Amino acid sequence: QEYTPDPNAQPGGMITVTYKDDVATLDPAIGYDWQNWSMIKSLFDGLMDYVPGTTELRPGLASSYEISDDGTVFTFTLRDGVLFHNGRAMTAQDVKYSLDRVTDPETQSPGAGFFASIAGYDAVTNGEADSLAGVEVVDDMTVRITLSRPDATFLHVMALNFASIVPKEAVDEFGTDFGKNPVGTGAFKLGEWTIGQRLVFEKNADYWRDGVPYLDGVTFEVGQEPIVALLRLQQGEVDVPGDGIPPAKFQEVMSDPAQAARVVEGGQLHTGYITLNVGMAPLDQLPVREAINMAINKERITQIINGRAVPATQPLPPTMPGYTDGFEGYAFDVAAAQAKLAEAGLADGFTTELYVMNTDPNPRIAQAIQQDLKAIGVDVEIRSLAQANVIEAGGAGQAPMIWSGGMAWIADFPDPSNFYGPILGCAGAGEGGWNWSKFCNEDIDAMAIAADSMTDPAAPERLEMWSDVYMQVMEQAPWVPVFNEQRYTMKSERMGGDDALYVDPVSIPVNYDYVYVTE
Amino acid sequence: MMTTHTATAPSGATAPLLSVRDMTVSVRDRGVVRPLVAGLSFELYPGETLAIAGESGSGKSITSLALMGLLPNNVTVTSGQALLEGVNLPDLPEARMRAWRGAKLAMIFQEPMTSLNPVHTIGSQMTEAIRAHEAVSRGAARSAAIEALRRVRIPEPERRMKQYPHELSGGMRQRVMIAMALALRPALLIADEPTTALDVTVQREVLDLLRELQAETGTAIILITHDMGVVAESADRVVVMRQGRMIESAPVDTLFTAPKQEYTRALLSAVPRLGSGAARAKPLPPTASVPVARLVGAQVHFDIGANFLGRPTHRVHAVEGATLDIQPGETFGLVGESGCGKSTIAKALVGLVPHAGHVEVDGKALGGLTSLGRRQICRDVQMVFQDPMAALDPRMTVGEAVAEPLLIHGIGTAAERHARAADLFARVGLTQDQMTRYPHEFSGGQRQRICVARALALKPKLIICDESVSALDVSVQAQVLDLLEELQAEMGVAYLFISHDMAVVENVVDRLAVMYLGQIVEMGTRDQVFGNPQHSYTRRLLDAVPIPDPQRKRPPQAQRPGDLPSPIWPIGKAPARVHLRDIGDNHLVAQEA
Amino acid sequence: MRRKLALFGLAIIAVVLGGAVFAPWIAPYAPDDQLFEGLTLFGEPMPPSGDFLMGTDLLGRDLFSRMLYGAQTSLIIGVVANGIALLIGTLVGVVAGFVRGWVGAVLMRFTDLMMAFPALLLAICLAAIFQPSLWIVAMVIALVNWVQTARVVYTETTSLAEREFIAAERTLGASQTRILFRHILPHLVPTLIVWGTLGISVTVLLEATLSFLGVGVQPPTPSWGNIIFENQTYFQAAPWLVFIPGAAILLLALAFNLVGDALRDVLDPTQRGND
Amino acid sequence: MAGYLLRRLIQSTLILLGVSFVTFLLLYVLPADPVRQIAGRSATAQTVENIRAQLGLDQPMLVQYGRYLAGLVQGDMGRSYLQKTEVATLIAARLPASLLLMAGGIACELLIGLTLGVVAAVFRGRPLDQGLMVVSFVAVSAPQFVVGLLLLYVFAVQLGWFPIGGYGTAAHLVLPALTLGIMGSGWYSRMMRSSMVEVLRQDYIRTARAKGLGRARVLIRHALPNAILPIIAMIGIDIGIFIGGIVVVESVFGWPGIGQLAWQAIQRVDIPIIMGVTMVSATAIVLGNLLADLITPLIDPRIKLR
Ligand SMILES: Nc1ncnc2c1ncn2[C@@H]1O[C@H](COP(=O)(O)OP(=O)(O)OP(=O)(O)O)[C@@H](O)[C@H]1O
Ligand SMILES: Nc1ncnc2c1ncn2[C@@H]1O[C@H](COP(=O)(O)OP(=O)(O)OP(=O)(O)O)[C@@H](O)[C@H]1O
Ligand SMILES: [Mg+2]
Ligand SMILES: [Mg+2]
Repeated sequence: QEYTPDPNAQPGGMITVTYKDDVATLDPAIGYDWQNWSMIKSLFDGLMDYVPGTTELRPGLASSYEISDDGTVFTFTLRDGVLFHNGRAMTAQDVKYSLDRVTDPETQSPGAGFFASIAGYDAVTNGEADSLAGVEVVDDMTVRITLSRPDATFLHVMALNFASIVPKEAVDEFGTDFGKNPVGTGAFKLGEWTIGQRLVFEKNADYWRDGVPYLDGVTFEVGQEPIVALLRLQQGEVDVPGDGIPPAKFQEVMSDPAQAARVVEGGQLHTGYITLNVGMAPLDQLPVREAINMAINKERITQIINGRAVPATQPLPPTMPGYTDGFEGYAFDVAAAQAKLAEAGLADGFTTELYVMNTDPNPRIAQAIQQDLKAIGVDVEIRSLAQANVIEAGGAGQAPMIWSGGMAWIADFPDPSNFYGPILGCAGAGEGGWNWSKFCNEDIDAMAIAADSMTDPAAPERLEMWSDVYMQVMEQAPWVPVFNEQRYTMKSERMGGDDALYVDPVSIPVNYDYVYVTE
Repeated sequence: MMTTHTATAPSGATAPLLSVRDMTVSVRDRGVVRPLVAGLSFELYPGETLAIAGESGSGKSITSLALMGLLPNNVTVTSGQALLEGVNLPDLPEARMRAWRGAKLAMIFQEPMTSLNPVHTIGSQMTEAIRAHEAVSRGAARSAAIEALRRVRIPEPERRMKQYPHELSGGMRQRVMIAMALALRPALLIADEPTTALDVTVQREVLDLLRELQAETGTAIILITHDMGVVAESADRVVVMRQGRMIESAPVDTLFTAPKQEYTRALLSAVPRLGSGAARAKPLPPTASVPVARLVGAQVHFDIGANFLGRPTHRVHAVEGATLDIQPGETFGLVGESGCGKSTIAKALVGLVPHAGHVEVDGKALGGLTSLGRRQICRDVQMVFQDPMAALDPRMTVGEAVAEPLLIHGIGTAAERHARAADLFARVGLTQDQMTRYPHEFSGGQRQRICVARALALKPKLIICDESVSALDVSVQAQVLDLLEELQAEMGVAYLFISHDMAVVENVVDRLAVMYLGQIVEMGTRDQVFGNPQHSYTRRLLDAVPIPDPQRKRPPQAQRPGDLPSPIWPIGKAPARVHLRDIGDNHLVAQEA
Repeated sequence: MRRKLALFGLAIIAVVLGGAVFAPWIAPYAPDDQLFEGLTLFGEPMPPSGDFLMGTDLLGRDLFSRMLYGAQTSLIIGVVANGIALLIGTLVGVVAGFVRGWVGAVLMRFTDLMMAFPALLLAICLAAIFQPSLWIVAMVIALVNWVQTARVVYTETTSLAEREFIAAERTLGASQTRILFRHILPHLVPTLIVWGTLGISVTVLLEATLSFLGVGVQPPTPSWGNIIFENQTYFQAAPWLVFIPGAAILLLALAFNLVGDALRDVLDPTQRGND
Repeated sequence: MAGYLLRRLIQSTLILLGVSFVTFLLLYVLPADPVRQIAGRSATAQTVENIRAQLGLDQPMLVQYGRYLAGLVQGDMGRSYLQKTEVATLIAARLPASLLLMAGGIACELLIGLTLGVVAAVFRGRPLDQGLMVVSFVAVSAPQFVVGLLLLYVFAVQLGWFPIGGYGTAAHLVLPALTLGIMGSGWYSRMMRSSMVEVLRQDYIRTARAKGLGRARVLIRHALPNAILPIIAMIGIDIGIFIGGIVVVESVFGWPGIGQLAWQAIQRVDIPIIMGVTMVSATAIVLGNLLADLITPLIDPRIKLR
């Protein structure tokens, strides 16, 4: 289970990574953008961690853990000699503090909900308690966490950034500005942060994992247009363009063997889908939703994004445990789709709206969808809006259809449950929830809860159940799963390390702790 | 200057400084080459003054610009020569011409108000001219400039150097222009209508100055003017131009005593002469029960400056307690130097400025009128502005402009209005086919006649002529004045005639008032005021009038101290009101301290 | 020469207008038809060729057809919205500059307020509050873009109002409206031509910015501006997608300028040939 | 002078107050809920309400506005909803870059625009004039993103004269400032041309030539200051126009200005940041106008501040 680092790896060197958007915060309780996600991962550690380049769990700050038979009590033994960047040794108190902090309503953490299974969570949310009753400090090196219900994904939750361990004194010192002055236990510590320009991570010499990181530091330059970042990469100024290869340059790069050789391709836990609002006529009729599912030409949509995706058949991406192999989904079949519409009494089609976030390539994908639906007589009006407006419309249940791109679901952790709860389950179907199709099926919900109540996340029966859950969901067709995006990371010539590190499913674009430079 | 040269002929011994030989200047207009000045020849000797006189548009300015090499792009010297010290100016390459400009030949332009750059100080504009030609230090140039300013008798030249053009009066600006032109002691100075824009007293000063400086430096001067009085006073020889050709050239005495050409004779006879007014006397119209216009203690103030609350700090007492009335059919004159408030009274009468005190037109008080009443007043009083070009909308044909008052007041159908406009055109001596042209296609005199026609359209009871003839050359001026008189005889309109040209005023008015700093200082019939001027200011005005007779050259007038007294007072303070005393027969005179 | 240029301008306007009006008959394809043969196997757009006169766009649509239909949108934005903005600006500026007193003061303070607004933000908010559609976008652009015109017109009007011929009109008894429309407005024409014609490009591009921000004309409705914006990162890979609509905007603005100059020559007899 | 300044400052404050109110109102009615952005996907209704109450977003609009104003008066622009950082800190970190870019942009557009305008005026009616007219239309019609990338590609990547984006030295400023200035230069060249044509007709230009001054001196010293007067007022207006362009230019060149901040904030309804950026840019515009008005009398002594 432990990872064997690359024997050729050599320490030293700095790399430069670029991003278009500024880094909002490095507070692990707050940060939820895909760009600061991996940065936070390198600055902080949680009790659990993943084997680099894989979706396999491994212990992090916990040297070991025990799970009670009923799966509700987790006892973590902490590693010895783990130091925060400020030099203080980490203890069990810090673990309790960190979990209390992330669930405290004052913190306004967008990840608080992940901890809902810890006993006492509701009391904290309601303001009745200021500390999670389920988290107990047994001794300095032992923490016991009690759940109010079994939660198969709990170890994954403990590997989330939100579960990172932070030192209380640093949080107290900086208060809300902790996000700009992060102090953790990670492989890197924040050196310099010039707002709007760059962040410099420095190697944490006292890192508790021996031998890593290799790099002396990482410079993140923000505010860089992807196309310019690529130009700079070609000039040797940048090592990894964080936003990937811009579509306008993709062919150019891929048709040049020298450059194409430096592109690493891999899967990622992503599904792009269309939500069909089951509460709005005529989408409330199953045949209509099926018809729409059959009408979408997924091959062509993947073509539009330079083929950097594979057509999807179900909510789960293929690399996710619980993925139903061999499921064909709704095949592209215009005639069948028309027949379905006729079955619903809508042979002449109808008019509806498709909401989409306004950043490329999403409006283009929306137009492709529009064209496909037009072929079966469904007239779609596109509403291309800012992210916030789309989310608002989706939450309020006003949007008949939403293309998820841009705001899409990249899994928080590699577990099938992650694609259900808030986006397909009843929990998210209420006013303002993120279940934009407003799909709520009590039976499926019950099955999902049952699956999650199993203790071993990887148990075949559990994965079987999840597979069933998504199959049943697909029968109801509240979504049109369109494609699963592939990751293409480009790197400079001098970058070394296993390819898997460049398409690390949890550390995007690069697992900074394990890559190295060759010069 | 009479000391150095005889007025009859230049001495044959010296070579001419400038000799223009058969010069033709042409314009290229839409591919057609048309001469503006044709076959011009004259000679100018050092220290001599040559006057170029002639009607507007006869090519006077073009000639001077040709000499300076400053012709507009589409205008060129097409044949002939202009030799300055033996060098043909039109052949001179631009670079050498530039070196000569300012140093060898300098020019004073027609408009002192606009000829100085508003954004630079007097000092920098003067030193710049000096340093452009003489390799001297900044300090040396500065002292030379101050010296030049002192020579044109600008008081406190050091301080003026730091001032901007707008801070100086018109007369002072003209003197600065002269100082600038003379600072480099050019051999030739061209003065293009250097005094047209100035009132008589200032005009007098400027002419005196030119003469004096010429005596000092021996500069030759070309003086361009349409004022024969100025010609008579200042020139040694005269060139008369008409329609681009020189029609006569003679020593000044000869020209005035024995003009050869018909046109020259006409020009001379048209010159209004002070003292000739009595000859044209007509009886005073009877005093009517309702005067067409009456002012009683009228005041017009303008607030200027602002403190931090936006409240004004100073007030211009432009008109301070004026009392006068104008009888139907009478011509009432208003004279006084620039800025004394003449135009302001006129504007008060037509409601262009708010006033205090009592102002009535045709028995109706102007204050508190409804808009309908205001429009009625507009039918009764019309105004002919000083600058006809500025008073006409450049984007409207003149026919429309003349018919416009009728349209505004909803008189007649379109056809009737057109007929009436055509009739008016005929009345002012213009043809019907000119009605579709735009103002810029007319000469100054024609434009002024168009304005008169427009004023007549509504058959008003009173027409205000604000400096309406000042800018016109004498022949045209005479035409306009005749026209006004004719119309008065015919329609019985009254005129309020505003001018600083005393000779003209004497010729046309029945009664007049003399204004000084917003107040009337003397008022009476023409004979009373001209025959028996009482107030010192009236006398000074009369003295300043140039006499179109080269035999009667006057000694320079006594210099006035530098600054004019100002009508601007801080808020709360006001000038003392003068008190008018009747010295008999309604001849009112202010008491002087 | 000037007349020839003006005719050239008119011809361009006629072509654009004709293209817009007759788009359904001229366009070889539907503007939103994502043709299968319009993309290469790798999903790249096709360069101009016999099949696709101006090439295809990223979705495989025929650019020529989109340009024709886009002309409709762009004319509405560049001519109608821009025209309305010009009209509002002129009215506000002229009234504020001419009618002094509180009306003028209120108008000018309002203009100052509008000017202090980052126009783009205002446009975004307005367009997000109303559901974006072509006419809403046109309205928003008109509401945002009049401010500068108002300022400039205001300054010019105040100096015009001081001119003597205006005083002369007053003494004739001319009403305020008559002076305003008959005597002041014609003098503003040269300025308005400059602002109006340059404004064409600016508004067409502003519409594109709004589309880009998701508050403009909604896809797949084409407009010259949003064709540029959709494809601007491809200016190297597929230059025709950027430079053809760019040239179209430029030509349209230039054409209006040429016609405007000729118009001014007609309206302004004094300046003829002068400038 | 002091009185004038005071009066103008009071006026400006009122304008800023108006801007803040209108912006606040617009953001209030905007159909997007910042709380959902903050709370994240897995939040319960309870959490959402908690956050709403914490931020005071459950209050009536006027109360919220009042609070905002009260904070603003004390120099507190609030904290970003999503970044949790003080808006003042975020803006302060980025404002200098934006101001620098804006200054550079204005310098470029004036430099290019005025030069082209003067040249066109001098050669009015000739082919060069016509050519420059086309150039100015090209400048106005060119999309900034493309212009920026083109410049970057040619001068930074191909020729290597300038760095490929970034911030810090004067060399970094050139291309972004140029990109920002190109559009404005089209406007300025048109305006400068007409202004210059007018000035070249004036008598004092003839006077200057009659003094024997060189052509360049006449143009630069005598014509330019007069012709530039009507243009100065435009610079104030310009700042407002730039705020839009700056987003694009900053992103192309990786310039750390407030444009990027604003753009991200708008995407995610981070109201405190939007308000902050709006207020800062409105202040810049108002100050720009004031500055223009203060500069005018320095150039033209006839103009008195009133
Ligand atoms: N740039 C030009 N293009 C065409 N015609 C011109 C130009 N400048 C002057 N003219 C014409 O040349 C003639 C002579 O003009 P000029 O200015 O020399 O007259 P002037 O004798 O000085 O008259 P005034 O007394 O009114 O100043 C006029 O008919 C005028 O219309
Ligand atoms: N709108 C105004 N604001 C401030 N001061 C003014 C205004 N109009 C006129 N004045 C001042 O009022 C005084 C009288 O001006 P007015 O125009 O009546 O003089 P004038 O006798 O007609 O002079 P001129 O012979 O030069 O025409 C002058 O000092 C002038 O500067
Ligand atoms: Mg002349
Ligand atoms: Mg006057």
